[in-house]
Amino acid sequence: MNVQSPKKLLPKDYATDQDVRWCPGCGDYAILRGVQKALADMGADPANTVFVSGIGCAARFPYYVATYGFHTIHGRAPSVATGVKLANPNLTVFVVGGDGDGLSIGGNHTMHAIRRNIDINYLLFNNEIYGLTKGQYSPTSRLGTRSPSTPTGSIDPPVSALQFAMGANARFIARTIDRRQDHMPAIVARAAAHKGCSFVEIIQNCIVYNDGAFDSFAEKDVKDEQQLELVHGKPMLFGKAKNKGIRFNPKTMSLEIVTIGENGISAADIIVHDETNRMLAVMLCQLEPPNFPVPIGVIYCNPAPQPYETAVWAQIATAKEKLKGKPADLNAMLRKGATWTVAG
Amino acid sequence: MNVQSPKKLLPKDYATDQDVRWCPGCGDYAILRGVQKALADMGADPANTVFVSGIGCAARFPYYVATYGFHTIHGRAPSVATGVKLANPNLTVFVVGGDGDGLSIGGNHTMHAIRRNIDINYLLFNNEIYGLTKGQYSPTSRLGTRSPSTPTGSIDPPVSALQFAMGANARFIARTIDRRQDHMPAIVARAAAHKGCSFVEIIQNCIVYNDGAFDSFAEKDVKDEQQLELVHGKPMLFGKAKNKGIRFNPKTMSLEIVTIGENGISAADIIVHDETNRMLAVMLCQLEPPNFPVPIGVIYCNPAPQPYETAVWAQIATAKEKLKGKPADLNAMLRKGATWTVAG
Amino acid sequence: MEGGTAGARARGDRREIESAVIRFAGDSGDGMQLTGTQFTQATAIARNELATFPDFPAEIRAPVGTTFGVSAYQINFGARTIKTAGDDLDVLVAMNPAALKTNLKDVKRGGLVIVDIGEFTDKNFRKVNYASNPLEDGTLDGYKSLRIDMSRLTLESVAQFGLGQKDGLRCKNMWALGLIYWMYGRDPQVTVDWLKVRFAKNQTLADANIAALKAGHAFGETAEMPAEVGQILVPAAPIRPGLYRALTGTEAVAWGLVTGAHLARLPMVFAGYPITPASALLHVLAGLKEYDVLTFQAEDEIAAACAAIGASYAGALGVTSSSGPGVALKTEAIGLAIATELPLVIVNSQRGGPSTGLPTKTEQSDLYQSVWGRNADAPLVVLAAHSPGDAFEVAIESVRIAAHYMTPVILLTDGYIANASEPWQIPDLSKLAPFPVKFRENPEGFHPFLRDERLVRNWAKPGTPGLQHRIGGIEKDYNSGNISYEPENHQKMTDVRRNRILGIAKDIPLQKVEAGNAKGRLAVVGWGSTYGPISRAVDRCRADGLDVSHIHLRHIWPLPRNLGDLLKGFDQVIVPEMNDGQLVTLLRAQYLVPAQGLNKVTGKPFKISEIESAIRDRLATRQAAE
Amino acid sequence: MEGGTAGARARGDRREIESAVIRFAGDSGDGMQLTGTQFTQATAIARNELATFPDFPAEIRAPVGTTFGVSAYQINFGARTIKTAGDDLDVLVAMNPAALKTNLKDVKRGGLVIVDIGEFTDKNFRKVNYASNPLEDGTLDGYKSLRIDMSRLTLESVAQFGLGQKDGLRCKNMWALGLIYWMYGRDPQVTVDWLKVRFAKNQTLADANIAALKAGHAFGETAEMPAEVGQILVPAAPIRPGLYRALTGTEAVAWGLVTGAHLARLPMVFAGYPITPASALLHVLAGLKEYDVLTFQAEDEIAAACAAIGASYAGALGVTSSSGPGVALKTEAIGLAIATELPLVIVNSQRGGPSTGLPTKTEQSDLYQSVWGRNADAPLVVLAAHSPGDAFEVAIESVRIAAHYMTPVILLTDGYIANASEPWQIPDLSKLAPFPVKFRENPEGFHPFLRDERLVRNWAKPGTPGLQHRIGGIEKDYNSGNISYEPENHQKMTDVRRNRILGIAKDIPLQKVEAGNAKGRLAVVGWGSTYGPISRAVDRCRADGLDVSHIHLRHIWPLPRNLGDLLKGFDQVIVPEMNDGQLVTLLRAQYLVPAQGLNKVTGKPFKISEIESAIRDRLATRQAAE
Ligand SMILES: Cc1ncc(C[n+]2csc(CCOP(=O)(O)OP(=O)(O)O)c2C)c(N)n1
Ligand SMILES: Cc1ncc(C[n+]2csc(CCOP(=O)(O)OP(=O)(O)O)c2C)c(N)n1
Ligand code: SF4
Ligand code: SF4
Ligand SMILES: [Mg+2]
Ligand SMILES: [Mg+2]
Repeated sequence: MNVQSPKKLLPKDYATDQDVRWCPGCGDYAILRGVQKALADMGADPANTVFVSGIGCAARFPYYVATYGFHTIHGRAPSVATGVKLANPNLTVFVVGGDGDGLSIGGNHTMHAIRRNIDINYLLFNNEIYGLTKGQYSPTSRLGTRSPSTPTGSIDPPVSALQFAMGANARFIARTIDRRQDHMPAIVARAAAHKGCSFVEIIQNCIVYNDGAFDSFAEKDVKDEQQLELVHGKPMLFGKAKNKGIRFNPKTMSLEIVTIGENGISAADIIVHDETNRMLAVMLCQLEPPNFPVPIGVIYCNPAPQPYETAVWAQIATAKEKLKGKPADLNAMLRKGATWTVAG
Repeated sequence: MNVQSPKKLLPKDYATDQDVRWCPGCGDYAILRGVQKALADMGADPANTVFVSGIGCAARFPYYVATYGFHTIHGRAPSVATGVKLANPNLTVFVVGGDGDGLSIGGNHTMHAIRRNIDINYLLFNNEIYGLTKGQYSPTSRLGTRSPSTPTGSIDPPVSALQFAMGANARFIARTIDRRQDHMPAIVARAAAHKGCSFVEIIQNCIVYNDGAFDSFAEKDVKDEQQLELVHGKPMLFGKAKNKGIRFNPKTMSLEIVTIGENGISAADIIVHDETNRMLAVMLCQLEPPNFPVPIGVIYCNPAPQPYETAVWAQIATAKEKLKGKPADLNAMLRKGATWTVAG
Repeated sequence: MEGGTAGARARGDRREIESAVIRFAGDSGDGMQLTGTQFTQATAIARNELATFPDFPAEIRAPVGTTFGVSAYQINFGARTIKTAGDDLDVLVAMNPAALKTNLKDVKRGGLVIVDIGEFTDKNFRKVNYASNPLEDGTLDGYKSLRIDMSRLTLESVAQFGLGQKDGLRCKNMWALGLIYWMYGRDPQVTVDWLKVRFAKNQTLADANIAALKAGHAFGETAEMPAEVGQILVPAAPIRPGLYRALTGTEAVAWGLVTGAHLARLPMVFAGYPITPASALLHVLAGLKEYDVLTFQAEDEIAAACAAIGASYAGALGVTSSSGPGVALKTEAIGLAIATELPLVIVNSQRGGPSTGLPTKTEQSDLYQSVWGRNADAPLVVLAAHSPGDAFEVAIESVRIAAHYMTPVILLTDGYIANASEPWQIPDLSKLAPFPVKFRENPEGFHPFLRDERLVRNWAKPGTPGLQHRIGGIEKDYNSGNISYEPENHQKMTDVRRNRILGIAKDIPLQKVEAGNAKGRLAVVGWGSTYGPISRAVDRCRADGLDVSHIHLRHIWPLPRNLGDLLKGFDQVIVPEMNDGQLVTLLRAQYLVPAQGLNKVTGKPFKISEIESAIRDRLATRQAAE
Repeated sequence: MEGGTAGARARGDRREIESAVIRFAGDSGDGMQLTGTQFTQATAIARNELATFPDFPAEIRAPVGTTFGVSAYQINFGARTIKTAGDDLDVLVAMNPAALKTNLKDVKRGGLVIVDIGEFTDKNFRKVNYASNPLEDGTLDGYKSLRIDMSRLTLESVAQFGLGQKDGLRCKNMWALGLIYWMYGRDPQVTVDWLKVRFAKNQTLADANIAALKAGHAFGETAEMPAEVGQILVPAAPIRPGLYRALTGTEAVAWGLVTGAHLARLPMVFAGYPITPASALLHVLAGLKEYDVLTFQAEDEIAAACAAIGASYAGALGVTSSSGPGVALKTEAIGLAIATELPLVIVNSQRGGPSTGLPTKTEQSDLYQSVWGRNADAPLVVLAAHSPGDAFEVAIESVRIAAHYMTPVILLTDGYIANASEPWQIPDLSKLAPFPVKFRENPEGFHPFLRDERLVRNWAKPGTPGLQHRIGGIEKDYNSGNISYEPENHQKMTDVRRNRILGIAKDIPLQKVEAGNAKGRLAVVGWGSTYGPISRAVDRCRADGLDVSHIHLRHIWPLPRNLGDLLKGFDQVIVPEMNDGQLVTLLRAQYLVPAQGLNKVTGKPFKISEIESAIRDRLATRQAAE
């Protein structure tokens, strides 16, 4: 990553002159703010930063960020981003897309970008609905969702973005929330700093077609009780009084909520978050409301020795060693293998 | 499922008159045998059974099974099968495909069939290579695989079929091996009996392009030591002397190998396999050679109250209740909502 | 004149005119689509002929007051046959400066502009880059205008219900509708009834909206209106008696498919993936479960097409739908349906392209894709609907052909047809002749590619004892249906695939001439939603004695048997299309007629005048040259 | 006669003939492709002109001895220009009954059949449904035959190396090759050298194969051969002096792309997904990393196309490749490249369809898909290569056009060209003029859709300071590159997209006539791999004094400027295609010339005789009618 910019830019320096065309009150505005702040905090060089998106409300994002940007086609942003990053590994590449874009039509590319571990930063705006096409249910919509295409309620169990990413062998997963401006920039910056594919689910309210879907945990007044803010090396405590915590129950092999001071529970019983523990990450991904607080923060971070594109370029470099520093000779390419001369 | 056939059929009754066109020695022959045996054991009614496949060597399978069959296009078999099952839920529907078919081009459909929980039985023949197109590496090929498209070795970490399926919220996953004719039929039958999407990885040797890839655990002489045969309610023991076992280490939150009688380990330390424990299943999927024996058998089975197509048809039935048993009146359909009469 | 006020004369208090074109335009939050729909309904009940053109913004909800957030609904209604939504506006209702800015250019000189001056604020001017107040800076010179503070008057009318300012202002559209009802002598009762149903769960909102509607109406009656506004009468048209409803193209296709499936005695499995403007078809069908319709929202278009194919294999009628980019994704799957000879209906609601293009705008640029857009020699059937009413019939025909010829059928509509609504005389479906499909049941001598004299293979569905068979995308032996790599067999199968489709031409009507003679100086050949403007333009020219005929194709492939001869009977052929020239290519290639394109690619339907002047040009040039 | 023995006369011991056609056919495990390649090599060194046709079975390794497991390699070589692999066989080498059964029909009457009688066993007859021994039941009546127990002789020749029976028999192909080398007076040394390299890691195998080769050769020298077999001389052709190699179409495209990218001064990112017969291009390029080629095996064709587009956006040359079904999947992505005006080369190695069709057989049925197979008005450039040597040039031209006109270019080859190999005079690339791309660097006045006089937009790559910009698939404002839903702008952009592509016609050569006059009675218009048979057929007819010309298109879209006039200069135009009539549609639509198709869809190339007789028919019919 090569993001140092000569002069210190402010979040507003990452805004374009284009009218922002989301519905008033859409959670995307907050995410735009959070990401612009992250870029400023990281000192991202706009000339070396690229936002690639698919199609959807979320996917309009690149138009509003004063870096390079490519608004592609539905579901294919990870593939386009892969091409960008392969061609020029010096660029910092973000992918932005909705839950439909990234997990419905684009699920396969998301999966392969993750398992291939190419160094792109996937920001998945999950509003659990198709916004742009006016409100059909999405693969993350909860069972029973009534929508224009499911007038009597959806019947297919949703996919969990983060469990899916773990199944695809992710090495960096995180979650944040549109309303958590205090939380989002750091998470986005962590994702960008991670070498390899990073996958960040950003909970986003669609005020028009799925308003309030996340209020039970995302709203200010409930967040202390309903969000589990994970920090590496810190115990998993939550609640206003920070007296509730997560404990591992080896019998059921699952996580459970305990209260410090009750039933003999002490601080020592609470799991200390370890970003590098894959099993723990899988379990954390399974914590869902209403029974559990929603984990946010960096859930898993375990970089591979090198991301995909580094290995690709290393193979090219190795091949070039044959040339011993000389430029490639195309004539030699054509003359490899058996040739014969027809005399004049 | 409706598979009872009036007269008892033998495995050979499930063979067609077509020449089998796999390479001599291909693991697919063994799988064909195993599946035909499973069909006979289940008493599957050929007229009510459908095999749907994509493209690949594995995908030739339907031509050789004397049921209904549809050899479709690369990667799309789960989608075609979904249509078949939706149209006629009484059919027993199998999907057959290779690792490329199911996890490369078709990964998304595989994922959605699984999470949607439609009652199809996915048999994924994993030979960790593209057979039909002559040996390119696949998404399950191990790092460093040299193939025509990766002459200096593959550099993208593979995806694990079963971990992927778990990430997609599978409710039935299992694994068996081409060479385990004693094991395969029962697993296939279990998958067929499961209501909802069942996903079975079948380890398959491609004698031409990836010969021996699985010998380290699949060959007869090593199987006792290198395969962990899971049976619900039975302790996870393996080894010739059945004295090795799998224990859970709560500190690292991971599974480890122990030997009964050594270091104070007793039978009580060994995990008893519980098919319904999701966390356990996730951990079992992560056991890989050479450090662990390869788990085979039904790893996870936890049926939902109803598969997808049942819910679909239930909604239709509910809608029909409006008709109170009368046939649908199309004239009424056209006359719903505001109408007006222009008098003569 | 279509969309004109020709023939206006006074009758009683009301000025009588033959037809009028009105456009309601406002912010997407202003409810213009509802307003338009209501006015359409009331107008239909008043027995005018009519056509409509809803025009949505691309954004879900753009920021209030911006030009790109303007939503509009246009209606053309008259005392005689109406075939288009009208070229130019007699009346524009502009609920804010953005609506004025984006729509004023379409108002005819001397037309009436009605504005809500409550929204004409400096802040709103800035949002649309109006340097000064357009009501005062001469922008409206040459137009009549009615400037009313609808915002304030609406708030006053609903004050009693204790709504907040925001909710109160939401009733503004009803106030405006009331006023227009007054102008055109419409009975507001239809809207009152509708509001009661719509807000059945919120009495206050129902009451407030009704109050606003009545207030607008009353304003017309009581306020001192400028003389030139006054009340207008568009007399009833000579409409055939019967039961009517408003019909959109989307409903028409949905109901046509359901009807076709019933006539074929097939259950229907509809698999789609949302995309503008096709999604609405999925929505409508999702609500028709009791009619043996199973709907499935797939993870993408490929899965949708494949699920539909799987359903057809299993003995249902598989249907899938999308618009251009989505149909592109289905291409490979359609090839499978062609190779396996399975029925499949693919509805393409065309939109502006290429790529994401202009998703909310109309275009008819997927003809190439439909006829030729596949790898290999892969013939199928292409049909096009020209209006909502026509779409109902074409959908039935699509099902008939797909099911009886074991072939994919692409049914082309477009964003305009999908959204437009027209009054429709509701047919009595019990009078339609069924065309039941006969599945193969006899195992004797069966193989899956056994054909009848039309070259159509037999359809055997899984579950049938004794008919177990395997099909797939690899070439099949003509005589056994097994895989075959034999050279001669491949030629034979290619011939069969081609000839089976071409043979359908024997089973479709000869091409008729919509208007004009079957021979002559100029034929205007159209397809799809250009029907309205072509038809009116040809009528007008013929009324002036010009020798021009209108031919409109429903069957794009195979083409009607007589089409070549028909076209050769004309000195000139022009082909108006909302694309860069696609049908014209097909006709030239097929018949070697020197057909010329008349192309418009703006995301908007043709104006009558555009086609009319092209006709006059061609005839004049030719005359001059002769 | 091409593929004939006309001109045979005795010279010394050897019978001299002008040309010969030999086919090696055997089980896929028999190594027939290697045998053919080696013979080709030796023949080229002997200075014959030649062309080849490898024909693989669809299965990887079908069970031994089955007809569907037969693999064949055909070579036509001569003392004069050779343009096809030959119509009928002079010699068939059939290593087993299956090979005899599937190939005998192609041997000319009186031709020579060489069989390994060691494989002519009852068991093997049963596998191919031979009721009796074809060597004895009259099947070979009318052919010369040479019946040798090659299996036994091979085993004897390698006995000393202690190989097992199975490995020993693997050397059979070398034994057969030795015999053929003897027949045609080839020097086996080239194969000896090659075997040493190939089996460098296994000396025993190298020695055994060399021994078998030599034994076969010696058998010819020492055994009593029937007189009619004897030794044959095909004299050297008048070949231009220089350095040569064997070139397959796949290598040609790979090296042409690399060369083009170097001339454009662009790094290349090639993203593909395996599919027959396109995969080989990925394989070759994967081995060229040191030439600034990055290869990427994507998860599917869509991802591959999109990655290539992303690479082009980032300033590399994005290339993707597939065959028909895979290109179908790329359709939507290609639309994005069109809308965003990015360079992209799409190589389509065509194969038999529809759907999975005949994957290992050749066909040229993706012309429709290439020219018209997209939603919306979506013009791009289509080029076709007609032989391996030509493919090298066309690949360079594809890169030049893509990079300099910011457009996707589809390069069509087919299974035949991809696999066929021909001797190729290796060019000196240092003599080619580079055509470096200039990226935009100046931020002054920049926007991404600024255009030059050719309507080509400027290319600014991420990483360039000050040129940050956003592009996408939505319609763009002509003047700013920002999103625009303006009707008139959409028309303008549609015009620009069309005219930019049509304008390329100014920058390509005028269409030349390959053979014959520029006006006349009959033009045979071809494209792609039909070049050989058309060329020979036209030559033969012209030699007989017939007035026929050969026109062969490299530029399918846009078409060369003069093509219309050229075609209008002929009384008749026929268009031979290995499809059901695709280019013919394009030509008829464009020029209204009454071109007629000559179509063959069998998965096999045209025979010269097929085209020749069509030419004679046309000229005769017309004559009769005149
Ligand atoms: C190929 C294709 N299929 C379908 C669409 C229509 N489409 C656009 S966005 C979208 C889904 C939007 O949902 P999501 O990705 O969750 O984004 P959101 O709008 O909710 O931010 C769909 C189905 C399209 N543009 N292209
Ligand atoms: C759309 C499309 N892309 C690519 C191919 C070529 N293709 C056929 S099978 C295959 C992969 C085979 O691998 P796998 O699925 O693992 O099956 P196997 O042959 O190993 O059993 C590929 C790439 C195709 N037929 N269609
Ligand atoms: S529809 Fe929903 S997601 Fe889209 S812009 Fe509006 S509020 Fe945001
Ligand atoms: S290539 Fe491999 S997988 Fe395919 S048939 Fe041969 S051995 Fe089996
Ligand atoms: Mg969404
Ligand atoms: Mg495989």
